Amino acid sequence: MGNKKDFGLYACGIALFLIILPLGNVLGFVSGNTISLWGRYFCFAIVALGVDLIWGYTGILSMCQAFFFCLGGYSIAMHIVLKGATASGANGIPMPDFMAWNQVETLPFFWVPFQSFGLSLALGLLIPAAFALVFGYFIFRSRIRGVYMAIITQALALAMWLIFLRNETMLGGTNGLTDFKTLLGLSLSTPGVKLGLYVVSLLTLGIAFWFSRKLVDSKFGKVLQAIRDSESRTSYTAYRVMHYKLAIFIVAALLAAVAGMLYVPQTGIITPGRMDVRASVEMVMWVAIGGRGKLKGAILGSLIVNFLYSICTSLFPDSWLFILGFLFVTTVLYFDKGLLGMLETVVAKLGSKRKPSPQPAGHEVMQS
Amino acid sequence: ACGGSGSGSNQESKKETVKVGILHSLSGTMAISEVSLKDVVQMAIDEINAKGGVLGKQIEPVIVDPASDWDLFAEKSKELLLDKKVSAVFGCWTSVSRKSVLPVFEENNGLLFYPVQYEGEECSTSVIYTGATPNQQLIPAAEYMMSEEGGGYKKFYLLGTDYVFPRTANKILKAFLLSKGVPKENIVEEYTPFHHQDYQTIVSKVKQFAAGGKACVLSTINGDSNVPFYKEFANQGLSAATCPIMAFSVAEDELRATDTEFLVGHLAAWNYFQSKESPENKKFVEDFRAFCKKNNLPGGDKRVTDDPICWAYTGVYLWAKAAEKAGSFEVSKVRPALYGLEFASPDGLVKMDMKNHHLAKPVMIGEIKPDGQFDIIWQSTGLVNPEPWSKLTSPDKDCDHVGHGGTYTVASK
Amino acid sequence: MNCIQKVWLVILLSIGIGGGAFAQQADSISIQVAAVLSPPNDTARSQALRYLAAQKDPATFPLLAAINDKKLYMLDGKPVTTGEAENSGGKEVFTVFYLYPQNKEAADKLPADRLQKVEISRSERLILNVVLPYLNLTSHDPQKRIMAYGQLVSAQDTGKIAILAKALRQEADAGALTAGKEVLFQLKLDEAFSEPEAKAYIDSLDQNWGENVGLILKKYAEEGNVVSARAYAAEKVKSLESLQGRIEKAQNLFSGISLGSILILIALGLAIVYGLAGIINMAHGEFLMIGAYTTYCMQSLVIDTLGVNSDLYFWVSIPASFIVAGAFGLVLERLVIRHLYARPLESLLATWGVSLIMVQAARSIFGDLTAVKAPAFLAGGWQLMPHLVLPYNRLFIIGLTAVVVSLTYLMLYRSRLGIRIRAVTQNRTMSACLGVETRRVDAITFFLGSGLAGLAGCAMTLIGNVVPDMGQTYIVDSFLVVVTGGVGKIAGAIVSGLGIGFLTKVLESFYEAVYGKVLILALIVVFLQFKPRGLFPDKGRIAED
Amino acid sequence: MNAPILKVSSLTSAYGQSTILWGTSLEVKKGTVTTVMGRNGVGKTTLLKTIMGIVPPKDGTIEYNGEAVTKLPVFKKSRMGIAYVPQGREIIPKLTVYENLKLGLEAVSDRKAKIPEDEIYTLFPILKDFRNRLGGNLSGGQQQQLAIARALTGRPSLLLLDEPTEGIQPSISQEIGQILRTLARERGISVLLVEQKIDFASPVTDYYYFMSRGAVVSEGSAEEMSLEELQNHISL
Amino acid sequence: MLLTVKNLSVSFGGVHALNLSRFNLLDRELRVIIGPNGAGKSTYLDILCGKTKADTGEVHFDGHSVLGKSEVRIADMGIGRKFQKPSIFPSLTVYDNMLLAFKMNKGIFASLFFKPNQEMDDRIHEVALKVGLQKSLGKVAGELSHGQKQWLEIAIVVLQDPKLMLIDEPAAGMSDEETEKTGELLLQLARQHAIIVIEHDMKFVEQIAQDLVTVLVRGKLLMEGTFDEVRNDQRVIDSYLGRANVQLENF
Ligand SMILES: Nc1ncnc2c1ncn2[C@@H]1O[C@H](COP(=O)(O)OP(=O)(O)OP(=O)(O)O)[C@@H](O)[C@H]1O
Ligand SMILES: Nc1ncnc2c1ncn2[C@@H]1O[C@H](COP(=O)(O)OP(=O)(O)OP(=O)(O)O)[C@@H](O)[C@H]1O
Ligand SMILES: NC(N)=O
Ligand SMILES: [Mg+2]
Ligand SMILES: [Mg+2]
Repeated sequence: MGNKKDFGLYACGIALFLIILPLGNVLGFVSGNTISLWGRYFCFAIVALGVDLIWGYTGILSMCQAFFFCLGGYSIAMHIVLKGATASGANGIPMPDFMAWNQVETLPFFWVPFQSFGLSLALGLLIPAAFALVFGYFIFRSRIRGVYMAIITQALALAMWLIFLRNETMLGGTNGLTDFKTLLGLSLSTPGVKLGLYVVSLLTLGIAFWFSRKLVDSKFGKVLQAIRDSESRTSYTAYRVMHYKLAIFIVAALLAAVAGMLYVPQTGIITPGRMDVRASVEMVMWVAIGGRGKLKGAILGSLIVNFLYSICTSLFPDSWLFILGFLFVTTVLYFDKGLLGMLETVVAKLGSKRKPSPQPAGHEVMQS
Repeated sequence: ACGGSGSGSNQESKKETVKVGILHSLSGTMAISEVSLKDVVQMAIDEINAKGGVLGKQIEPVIVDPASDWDLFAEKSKELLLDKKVSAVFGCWTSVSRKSVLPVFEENNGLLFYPVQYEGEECSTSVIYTGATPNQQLIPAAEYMMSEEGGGYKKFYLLGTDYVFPRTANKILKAFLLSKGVPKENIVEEYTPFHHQDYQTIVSKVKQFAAGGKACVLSTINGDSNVPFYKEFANQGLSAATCPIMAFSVAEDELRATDTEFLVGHLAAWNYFQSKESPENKKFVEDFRAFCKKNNLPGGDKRVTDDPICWAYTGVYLWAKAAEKAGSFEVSKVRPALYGLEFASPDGLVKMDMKNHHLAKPVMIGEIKPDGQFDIIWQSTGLVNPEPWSKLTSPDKDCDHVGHGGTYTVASK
Repeated sequence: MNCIQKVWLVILLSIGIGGGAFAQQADSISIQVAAVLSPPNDTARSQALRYLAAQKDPATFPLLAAINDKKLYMLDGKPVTTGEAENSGGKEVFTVFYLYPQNKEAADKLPADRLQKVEISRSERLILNVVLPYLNLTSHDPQKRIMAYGQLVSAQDTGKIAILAKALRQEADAGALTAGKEVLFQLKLDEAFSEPEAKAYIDSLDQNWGENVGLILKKYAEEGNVVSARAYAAEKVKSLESLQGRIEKAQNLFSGISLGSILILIALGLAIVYGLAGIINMAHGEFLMIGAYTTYCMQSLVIDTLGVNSDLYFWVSIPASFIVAGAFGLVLERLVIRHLYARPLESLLATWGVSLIMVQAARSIFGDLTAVKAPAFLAGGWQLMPHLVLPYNRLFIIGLTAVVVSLTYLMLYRSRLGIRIRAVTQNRTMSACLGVETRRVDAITFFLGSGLAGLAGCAMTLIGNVVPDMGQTYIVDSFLVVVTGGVGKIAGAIVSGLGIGFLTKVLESFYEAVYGKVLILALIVVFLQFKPRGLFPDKGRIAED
Repeated sequence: MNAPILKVSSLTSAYGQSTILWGTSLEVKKGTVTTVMGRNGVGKTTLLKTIMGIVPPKDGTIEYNGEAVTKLPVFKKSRMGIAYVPQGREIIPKLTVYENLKLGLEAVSDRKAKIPEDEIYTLFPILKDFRNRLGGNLSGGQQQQLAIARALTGRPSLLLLDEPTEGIQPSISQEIGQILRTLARERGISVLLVEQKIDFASPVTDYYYFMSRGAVVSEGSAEEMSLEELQNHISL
Repeated sequence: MLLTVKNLSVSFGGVHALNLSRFNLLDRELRVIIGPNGAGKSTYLDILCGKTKADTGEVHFDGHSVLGKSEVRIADMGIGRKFQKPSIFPSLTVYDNMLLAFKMNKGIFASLFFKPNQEMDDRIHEVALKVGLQKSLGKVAGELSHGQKQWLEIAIVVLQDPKLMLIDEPAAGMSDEETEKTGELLLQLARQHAIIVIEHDMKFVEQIAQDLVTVLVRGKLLMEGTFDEVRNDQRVIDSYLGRANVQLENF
């Protein structure tokens, strides 16, 4: 790995996102909306890191990351909504408006802990982690893998989505939760808070990246790749595959949950639409487009795809699907290592005058 | 296929423009209904521009696609208000999408013209509701079904898509039916998710329910679930004769290319039907066809108008008239100028309420004909005033932006 | 001779007397009819209408109904009304019905300009309010007649039984006859005052087995006039209910099979492309959509362009949707998939992109809504027994599925082509080394898989929408079917398709649709716990990674 | 003089960037067994793959029966009569033994051709008993037998064998040796054998090539080679 | 006794693949199993390492029952396996393949905080040299030739340092010289480990069979004896070695 090249990439990223954009915002030539948008893309990038860890490195195609994302998101959203609640329940605890409309008399028990910010934060991490632990335990214990894994997680996401859609679950149904006012006493609509959330998201992304980097560079990361290559060989070499899978599943769920928590106050709404089957598939797409099995690729992919999604739905409202579709197809056909791979190829080509690259690119031709 | 057709007729491009946003899903589940609204808003803008624009400025539409994704609705509305700095936004169909953009509009002092019938219980400063409130659609329809003329139905199956509008609508309907002495066991409520396709089980439940006779369905099914629902209804041998469906979200546009054979005789309640006979309406329908044909929109001159299309169109004119009246595009000036504003819509003269951001308009009930049009079988006498807070479920609340700044609690007697 | 026939005879005899009464008035009625059609003076029409309304002669009902519907016309001096409009040679023509003295359909269909409209004022129409409940008794539409019979129950008119009976004598439609008889028996039962009489009517109601019989008898069991017959009614109610329960079970079973066969039909193509070729084709649903749009295009082509108004289009659509969707699949394979056989995961991405493009393309070309007319031969259902109707379209889908599954099975497991397909998908290079032209086999495989999806799309037009993103609706479900069946296992797909379809329906009848679905998903998760490789897993060494 | 059925001239081939064969040349004469020997990783398998067309040659030519077949797609070569028994067997795992054999018929242009069952089952009786078992479930040696049988089903005129006796029990491996001799001497089928075991190679071979690092370093006919010489060549 | 097996049987869809009445192995014994193709040799090793579940029988290793345990548990107990068809980590480098195999604490946290040390590195290089992969340490394992993969897999098992090594056809695809080298390596390993080797190459078997040779035929134990006993047994010659034992004559 060319460390110099990496350094350049990091430097560009930091300069652009940590200095130019925030400064531009403070000086007024970058709108608050742009800041919020990028803040949200960073959240997506955090999820993408998780997806890359579990799919790119471990080879487990999990199609329920969006669900974990929403678990995190909902817990913060519930807290914010409770803080902004005007109606009041029979037991005197404030109650979100939508419950009042639905003739709910008292705040449901599972809403109660979300009055406290600390508890919300804790639950926002604990619930997804517990979910991943229990669900993962059963899946991995019975050695479900490959497509079976993909479909079973998709089934989970689908079932959860259906449940969240229901009004009876007291989570706002299809509408989800919206109308957020304050977080920790700070008004979410002020530019300062928006910028703050942006910076927090960026820093969290940085930390998540650093953490993931450490993870995959450690022997733990190699075991993950070994599992991807040959699960049985990994077992025969005395690694408890299930523990590793479970651990990385939980890590990925936590990353998704953290991202969800940061996403919600910046977006102002969370609905079950964020966790439907499409949402999870799209998360996998980001990683694949950016370059599977490379952490930078995951970040790059999620930022670029979401950025394109935003601008295309505005610039080409009638044809953005064509554009995005063609992007996907061509990336896959011509840049088989994702955008990052493409970038590296270009860089390598430019630098090849100095030293020829000995990297073999072939793959197993015969395989049974 | 039709990008930029709105500005196509903008001859003097140098002229100053005023931007408005169009926020309708052009893809995803709701595109089926919302694309036509985008089209008609563009048509209204073209018409106004051709007549010289508003306050001497040409209107420049900014079209975005929120893709039936509620988060994206919020994001796009932010973009329209903050980055594009539009003076007004015409958009949304489902109440979910409206609720998701509501905080954005309120926070950033935007103005949203919302053209679809909805469940009420809302009274936002930032929204002009040109669609019907429950008392302008739901209640008259239920009343009609119970009347001798309407068939004297005694059992009601409330079937809807699972989201705010149907939930709230059914809450109100239930309250109304109970107040009219319909026993509890004669009312059934059921919901299906968006995009639900398989109605076998539900229809057989309806069939059992209807076995006693004198039963009807009040449907708030939205979007593309309707066709399979009606198809299954006919398949299992139910018909308008044995158990009619009164729909609140099925209009001509949804029936446009549908095989209407199995829909004939079922009912819908709206404030406008394309079949309304009046010269203004005739012109409106023809204009819309011509517009779609000219711009090569799918369907071309086979396109039809319907209630939301009519009110989306009306919304643009209301905004333009109010801006002229206020002499400004500023939201704080346009908003009060809207109060009491009258407009000769394709549906006849309609009038903005003096204080609650809604529109007074006629109510009609139509029977589906084989050609996908409606036979108007009942019509209210005169305009019905909007009641955003239903008297049945929220007797203590009312909406007044002049005297109370929005929703307020009525002093109880 | 059973009870129902006895009662029927009695009633018909009694009608003979009533009928005679009508006959005496026939002359004066035709005079009044003439007065309505061409009134000598301003008040004459009102008077005539008032007279006719008072007489309540069923023979005049068609005429009066036409007046009420504002659809009374004159054709060569005879009163007529119009039925359905129809397009013939670019011109709109109507079915025409003569109204009086006889109610019958005219031989020719005529354009509107051949008819003269008879304008009748609103106030004149309001005179007919008293006979309103009866007017539809003679409608051409059996549905309207059924409605009319139903409305008679609550009509406050002593003469209604006679009128009803007279109308029923002409009733030709079986469903309407049942509905009408039910009303008749109900009214008679209400009038009955002796126990044997009441019981006879209860029997008649029971045997006639109309829609509302349960309710009627239940009510009678509680508050019937003849107290001693109440218990008898209650008994009948009980046996009816248990019968109803069984019918419901049968209906559920059928629904399950029918949903299952739809899932199988979709999953079959998926199983071939995914299970055999290893390509995760996210655009599979879009081939379904192509099949549906092909059917739509065929309909437009055959009916609108060629002007052949028959079910022909549907028969053409079946092969056409297979071929068109297959051809698109072929193009996709040539352009995209071919480069991805060594990288199946990437195929997921590329086909996702393709699916976006295809959905948007459909939207741009067709707009958001189109629908296919159900062919006439599939309208209605097979009445297995009263109250148990199996819709023809569902039966057709079940049949189609059975045929397609068998053919696919034979092709895959009993032919050289099948061996080639399976060999290539398992080991492309080695197959080539053995002389298999892999490119062609790949193309054929994709053609078949996509074509099957197209066929499913054609079938789907019978029950659902034709919208650009229709493919997404069933795709997750059919993935579930493929996976629970065991990837690449046709038998697995069949069993799991039927299983999932059936369970869905059973659970839906206990819970709301959504919870039924959630339960199904939960069951699948649990199922995979025990069978992590599906229903029919590969056994032994080949199962290893 | 016996014309070569296969003539490979200065063949170069590579996996992506890394070149494995550096201008290899060799000949197989009709009705002879030609053996290629060499240590692990010198490129023997790559040579066969390149001849077959699985790995596209970067340079050099391949002639078969006097025709240039360098650029021909794999399946065409197979249909011209070149059969390949790869290292690692490459049985189609989810086809039955019989179906695997049937697949061998793909190389025969006569569509009505049948599997020469008698012949094959006398050579490998186990395949008859296991006709309906899935190929992937066979034991390693059984799979190797199947792979050879499958190649013979296609009635080839040139057999490319990559370590055919790997994992096969001694008695059968002897028989395979005899079969190869019979095929070459009596039926005129030519064989290009890649083998590392001298015991197996020496009784059947007519001509040797020795490879090292992707190139032929020496060659010679069987008569000229003593056992010691052979061993010396290989350990080069 | 390190390993004792009683009445072990397994069948696949009605076919008895293995029906082993008894099998005992001492600590540090090198046992060769031979037998015709399909005799059940690989299946036997599959059961020992937990890959295949036995239908009935008893297997005790180092005092613990093996049957019913998962692959990891068995690996933990000290059984290492080399398969007939090479099984390695194709996308990792040869070095990483070896590093992962290295005997150490293999728990999650141990892996997370693992720091490579010189000792390990030396040992890996030492083994690499033995298996002739010293030049390929940086290569991605998937790109090795068939024979090299075999070597790598042997290296993996060696570094795992198990009490019992199960080695399935190590000489397949190797030249005579390399086969001999393998034999030497196995003999050397046998000083510290118990080893079960399956092989068809009789020259190789002769080289390494210092102790007993077990012959399996159609899943059953045919005989157990020294190499000479086995090679001269008529049943073995009939069912396995063939009429003229060319391999041995040439030797
Ligand atoms: N798919 C591949 N990608 C890159 N390099 C490869 C690939 N396959 C083989 N190689 C390399 O090519 C060289 C030759 O491999 P090949 O398989 O031809 O050797 P071989 O002579 O058949 O060896 P063996 O006797 O072990 O089978 C080896 O160094 C190997 O590492
Ligand atoms: N899943 C299965 N289904 C059917 N038969 C099987 C299955 N697995 C193994 N067998 C059979 O069991 C027998 C034992 O196989 P095994 O692989 O143990 O043989 P082996 O002694 O290792 O042979 P070789 O020397 O050829 O490697 C073989 O006849 C094989 O065909
Ligand atoms: N307001 C509606 N129809 O959602
Ligand atoms: Mg080789
Ligand atoms: Mg074996």
